[in-house]
Amino acid sequence: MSRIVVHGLEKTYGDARVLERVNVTAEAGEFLSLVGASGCGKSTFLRILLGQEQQSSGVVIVGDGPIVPEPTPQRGIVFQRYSVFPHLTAMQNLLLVEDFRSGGPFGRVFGARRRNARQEAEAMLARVGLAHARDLYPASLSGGMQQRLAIAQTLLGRPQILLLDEPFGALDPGIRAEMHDLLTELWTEHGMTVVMVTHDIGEAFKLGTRVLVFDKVRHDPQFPSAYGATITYDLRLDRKTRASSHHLAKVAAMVGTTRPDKTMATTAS
Amino acid sequence: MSRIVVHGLEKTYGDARVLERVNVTAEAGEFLSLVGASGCGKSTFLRILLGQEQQSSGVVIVGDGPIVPEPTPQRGIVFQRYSVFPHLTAMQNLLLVEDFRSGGPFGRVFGARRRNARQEAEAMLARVGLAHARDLYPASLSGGMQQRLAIAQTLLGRPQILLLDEPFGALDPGIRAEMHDLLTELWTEHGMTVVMVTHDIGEAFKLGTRVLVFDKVRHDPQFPSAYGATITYDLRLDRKTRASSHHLAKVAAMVGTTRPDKTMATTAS
Amino acid sequence: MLARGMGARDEVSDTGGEGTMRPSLPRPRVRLRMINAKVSRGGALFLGGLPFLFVAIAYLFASAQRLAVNPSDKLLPSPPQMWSAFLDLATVPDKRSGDLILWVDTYASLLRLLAGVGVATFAALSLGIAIGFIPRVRAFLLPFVTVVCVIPPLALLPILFIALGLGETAKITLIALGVAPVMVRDIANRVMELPAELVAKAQTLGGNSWTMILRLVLPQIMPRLITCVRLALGPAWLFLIAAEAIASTEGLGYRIFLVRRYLSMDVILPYVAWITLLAVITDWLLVRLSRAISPWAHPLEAR
Amino acid sequence: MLARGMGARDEVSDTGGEGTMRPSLPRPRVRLRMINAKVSRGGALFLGGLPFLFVAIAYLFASAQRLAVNPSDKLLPSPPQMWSAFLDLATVPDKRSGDLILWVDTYASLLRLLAGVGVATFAALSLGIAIGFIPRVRAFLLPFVTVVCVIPPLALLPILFIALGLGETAKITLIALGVAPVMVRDIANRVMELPAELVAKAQTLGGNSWTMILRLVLPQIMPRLITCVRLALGPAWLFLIAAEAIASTEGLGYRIFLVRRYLSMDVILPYVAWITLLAVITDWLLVRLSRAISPWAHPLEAR
Amino acid sequence: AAPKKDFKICWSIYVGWMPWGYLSDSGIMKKWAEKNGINVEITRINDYVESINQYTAGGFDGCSMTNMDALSIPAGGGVDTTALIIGDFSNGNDAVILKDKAALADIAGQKVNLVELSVSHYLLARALDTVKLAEKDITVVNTSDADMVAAYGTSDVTSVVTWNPLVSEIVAMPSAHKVFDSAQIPGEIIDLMVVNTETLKDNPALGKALVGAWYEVMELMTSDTPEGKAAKEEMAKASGTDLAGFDAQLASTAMFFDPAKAVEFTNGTELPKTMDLVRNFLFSHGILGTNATSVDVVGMSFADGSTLGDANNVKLRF
Ligand SMILES: Nc1ncnc2c1ncn2[C@@H]1O[C@H](COP(=O)(O)OP(=O)(O)OP(=O)(O)O)[C@@H](O)[C@H]1O
Ligand SMILES: Nc1ncnc2c1ncn2[C@@H]1O[C@H](COP(=O)(O)OP(=O)(O)OP(=O)(O)O)[C@@H](O)[C@H]1O
Ligand SMILES: [Mg+2]
Ligand SMILES: [Mg+2]
Repeated sequence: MSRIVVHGLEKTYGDARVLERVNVTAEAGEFLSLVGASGCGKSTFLRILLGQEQQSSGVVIVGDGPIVPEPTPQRGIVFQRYSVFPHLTAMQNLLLVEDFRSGGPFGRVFGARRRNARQEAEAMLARVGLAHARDLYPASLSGGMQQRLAIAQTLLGRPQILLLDEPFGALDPGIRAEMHDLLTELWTEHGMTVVMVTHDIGEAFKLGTRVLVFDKVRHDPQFPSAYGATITYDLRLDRKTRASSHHLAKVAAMVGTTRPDKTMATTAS
Repeated sequence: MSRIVVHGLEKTYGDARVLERVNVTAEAGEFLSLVGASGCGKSTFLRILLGQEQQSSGVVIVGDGPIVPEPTPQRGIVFQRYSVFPHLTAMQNLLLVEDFRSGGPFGRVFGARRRNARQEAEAMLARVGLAHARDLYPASLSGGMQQRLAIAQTLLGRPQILLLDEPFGALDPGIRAEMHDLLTELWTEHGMTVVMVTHDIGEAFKLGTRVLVFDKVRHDPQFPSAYGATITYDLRLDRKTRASSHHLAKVAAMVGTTRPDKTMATTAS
Repeated sequence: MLARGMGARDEVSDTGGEGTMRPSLPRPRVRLRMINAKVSRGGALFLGGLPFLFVAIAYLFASAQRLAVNPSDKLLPSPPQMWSAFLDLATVPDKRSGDLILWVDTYASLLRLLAGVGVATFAALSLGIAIGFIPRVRAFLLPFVTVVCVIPPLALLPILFIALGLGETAKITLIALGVAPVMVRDIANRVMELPAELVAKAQTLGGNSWTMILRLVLPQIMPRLITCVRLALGPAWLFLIAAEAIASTEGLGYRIFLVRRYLSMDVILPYVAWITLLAVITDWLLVRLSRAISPWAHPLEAR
Repeated sequence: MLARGMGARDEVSDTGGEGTMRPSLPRPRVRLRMINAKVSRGGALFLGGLPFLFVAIAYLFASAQRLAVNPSDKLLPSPPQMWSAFLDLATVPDKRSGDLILWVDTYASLLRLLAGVGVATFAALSLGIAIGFIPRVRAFLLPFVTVVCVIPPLALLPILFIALGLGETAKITLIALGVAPVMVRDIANRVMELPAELVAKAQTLGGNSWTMILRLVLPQIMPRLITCVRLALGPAWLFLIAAEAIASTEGLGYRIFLVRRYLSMDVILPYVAWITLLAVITDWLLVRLSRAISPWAHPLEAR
Repeated sequence: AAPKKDFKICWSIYVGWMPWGYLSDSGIMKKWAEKNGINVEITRINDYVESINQYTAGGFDGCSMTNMDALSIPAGGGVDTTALIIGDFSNGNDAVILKDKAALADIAGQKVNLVELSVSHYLLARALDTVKLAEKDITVVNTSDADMVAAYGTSDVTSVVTWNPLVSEIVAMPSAHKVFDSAQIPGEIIDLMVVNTETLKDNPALGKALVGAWYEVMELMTSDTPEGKAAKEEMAKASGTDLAGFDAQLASTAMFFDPAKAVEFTNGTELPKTMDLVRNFLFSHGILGTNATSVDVVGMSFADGSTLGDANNVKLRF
């Protein structure tokens, strides 16, 4: 139902090819960690899965059929640049989820349903550590707080497919760990399919059931944007590989070694 | 000259107290790493040092006298939400630095000076791995690329005091390491004072000469915003402490353990 | 370029106690960059009053000069002349109808203005959002609105009056037609400028076109709509005056038009001042409204 | 609510070869949410044409009906009547002056319009930026501009004449005074909306008030300024016509007012259409200009 | 047109038409309408041109206008129009005024501000004839009547042609010299109440009611009673002046207070001659309809049954 099949995906912007020959199949319930050099096209890939942008060619199947080329409640997203609704307080941002879900003519739920939604929202606010910021507008929240709010909002939507673009980048280690727990919990509970972009290889291995590396295989030094990135490494994690520092080091070494205008050799930090 | 003295700093927004009794003295050439829970006021502290916001009370001395309450070229900043000028291409964004510096009536430099600026900008673009994106507008850059551009721009400005707010959060490990090198290089070269906020404790220890932890010491469960955060830990790093995993674990444990609506114990990931 | 002595905000007393927003030490006497030098409340009042003062003085001077040459000059009457004419209109019942002319005029005009701008605002809101948000409606209506926007309504007055009669409908329609197209285009532009991410996100949360309009577009566009109305009020008064000049028996514009033939500036100028006062009050009320409806768009601490 | 058959963009051929932008498999026949259903070029042309078609048909119908009752009815002339009247004005030299009236009128009006809008644009740019960017100038001028914005310029015409005479200066001034205040306020608003971070950053890079205006504010405000001019053109035509109605010997507005004296809608309507055409062309040119000057504000792939 | 009961008449402010406002306000119209079993609604339209346009477009059954405008707008527009009441002719109400010059001949080479194609324009043409000048010897600047007084105050303006009450406003200024006025072409600028011929034919009651009410007011105005004075005072007030000012304007207006005088004027031989002058003026300025190929396109008929112009297209009847 929430299976994702991508075949021969290609994405170009004008002359520049960003993605090419991307093939990947994810079964329902998988947790894909995407890593890759900055600017290689990970966000673009997520935007295509979201339906916000359309592939230039190739097939994308989500669930039972070709992807609906628009965002739907089936797929939830946390953007790289945290985006919450600036005209609503933290609490209202979360209540909005139930309001939208109801689809009623007033775009708002009432009575018992609203009370339930409020309780749920309160609980979620507490879980992401924003209970005290309930009535603040996003403009008064710190970067990390906005990001947590965005995550909470998306999780409340209970999508079958969850798309996360560097969701924990702006969080301190303590809260990040809590958010990891929260995400894992909801993922086991609801069995959704997760696609997460991250730059933290440890995080990729800790949370994912599979780690995908995006990178360029072909290269034209004259015209760096002639070729796009594709999936160069696809590692299924079980309990053993997850713990293996060998794999971790391997992936870490892969990331950031094929920048188009690479001038020096790098190692992972 | 680029000394920073903060004494009894306090910052409130309406009723909410964000920072209180912050005291810190940094000699010229120090590299301060700031860590602390999300939403505790690190960005606010940087904004005050920048002069974009004013403290509610307390003294801030930068260089020889009280801080000029407006941003000046003396202090450079990289914002948490990467901000480059959307109407300029990557290259133009960098050239703008020399144009502004010249302060001429046309806001632009000409002739040999422009050629020099262009060379310098080219070099900087290559160093942050954006040479191929020279002529793209920020809207066409990925998150990480925009962030690198913002860093490059700020570094080109050669400030005496460099304020960095989670500058490397959106970068992949490879590029992040390169940027670490770049920053360290420029820092040793120009001897500027750096204040960097980060959530990566490793990074804080790797780059800083001193690690500061922001946290709340007083706490009112009824009204969490009654008390603000202050500096709870101030660690000077020499070659020995820098390597000490004991200190690192200690700081990691401190961060994220005093969230106002804390419900569970956390450990650093 | 800077008025000296205006940078005096650093002279705050240094007695500010604990918890006050003021710094507890005197601020350095620095000269801030022009764009950062904030203006105190008193300074703002003083500076803001200057241009008015200047105009007033220029008027008094010119008026005195003209009246010295020709004591019955009508173009620039002296303030007492204007005041007495205004007082007459405001307090002395008209001989024929027994009405207090100023108030009758004001009431009639404000009603028309309210109706006209109300209709235009409603059109701007509904059409603007539809055009800005729904590509098909945009394809359907934007070219038409763009073209209508540039047709000078005054040129089509005869058709308008014949189609709608000479009554209130025609006047209100003229005002609405006069200001609506610009408002529609402006709102449509703003809706199109809404961040694509927010719209995508709303859809992933289950928003459909209608609920997104209700919960996302409408509240976000509200402050702009109010600004739009504020900007439209100027042209709206213009159209009101034009409409009243053609056919009506009361109204501020009617009165101005009536006495314009006789160059009765002693009536026209107070009327213009009165219109200005009414408009400024409306403007102020709209700003308050915007703050009340959309507190998020007006952060406490402005830059 | 959706026009059936308009969602046909999924019927692209599936022969698209390598490297083409089209998907190589036929897209699913899904019914997209209204806000996402894009309109093809042809569809846009068709939909956009509909309202015009509708108005044209309504006109033809009403005109035919009136002409059936009174064959020399002047209110809604038939298209051939209008065409011949228009052609006369465009190609037959005037008996009295020997001029080709249409072109003389157009030239005179466009010149005035250009001058008036040019002055207003310049004022909007300089004052708008100063008010929006420099708090002291804001305190000094914003109240005044706000008040001036709502003074109906037509009411003050007599004073304007006496001060400036009846010549071109007065007309250009009327146009400029009519459209500038709204533009100034709009630009000032936009400047105030510039992200505070960008301004702070520019200062850390050594920007002073002047260079920031040149390199940050001006280019960022440019697309808005052009939009502003586009929105102002409607009112500008209005003021042009009003100005030309007052005292002139040629101009599009002059002609319209002149022939209004004998209800020559067969001249007025083509003139209005001509004005509309000129305005639409100007609008289109301005959009092109905006794309040329500020490519960053018009990304290739619109949402 | 089928017989109907409700009629709409419009008028605009001018000294000769002020009685229309009075007879509507005072109830005289209502009285006469009821007497004839109909309703008549009288509307004042501030803008003279707009009132004629509204009448021509069919929005009103009757309207006050001058003989020239009656010929050019409704008649030229194919609306068969009957001059029901000839109220007065201008006898000094319209004038050519020069600034700092005392002789009409000095107008040569000047810019003349006037409402183009109005009776002022006609007056100017007639005035120029008397000093052997032609329109090409001067430059006509179209100036809106609402701004005429203000325009005269500017230094650009050296000569104007206009009507009352603007004439008296302008002449009151020290520099102004009246060099020609309508008293020198008496009977050529005629103020009428015109009604749609067809409506009138099908509803004679309308004519009776209007004429009855009009002449009742005429009688009232000439009577030396307090009521008469009050009536004139109200008209004065409505036209924005006082009794003295109104009387001054009346003095330069040849009102036909006596219906017999009006009939005599209508039957006179001068009227066709005047109308011939008028239609030639209109034709030469291209106002007799855009498809007018000769002065004869629009026909006029007179009280004695004679016609002028196309007898098959009679659109203006006296
Ligand atoms: N304009 C404002 N009005 C009210 N409260 C504000 C405002 N700006 C910031 N705050 C509050 O100040 C606190 C500190 O914000 P700040 O952005 O400095 O946090 P931070 O330490 O940078 O967090 P993060 O690591 O998430 O970026 C937050 O709790 C926030 O809610
Ligand atoms: N609208 C656009 N026009 C042209 N190029 C674009 C556009 N959007 C993205 N790109 C290009 O596509 C490439 C991939 O961008 P994307 O945002 O997907 O990278 P990313 O992998 O998410 O990087 P990061 O880790 O830095 O977020 C970049 O090189 C960028 O320049
Ligand atoms: Mg990305
Ligand atoms: Mg922060």
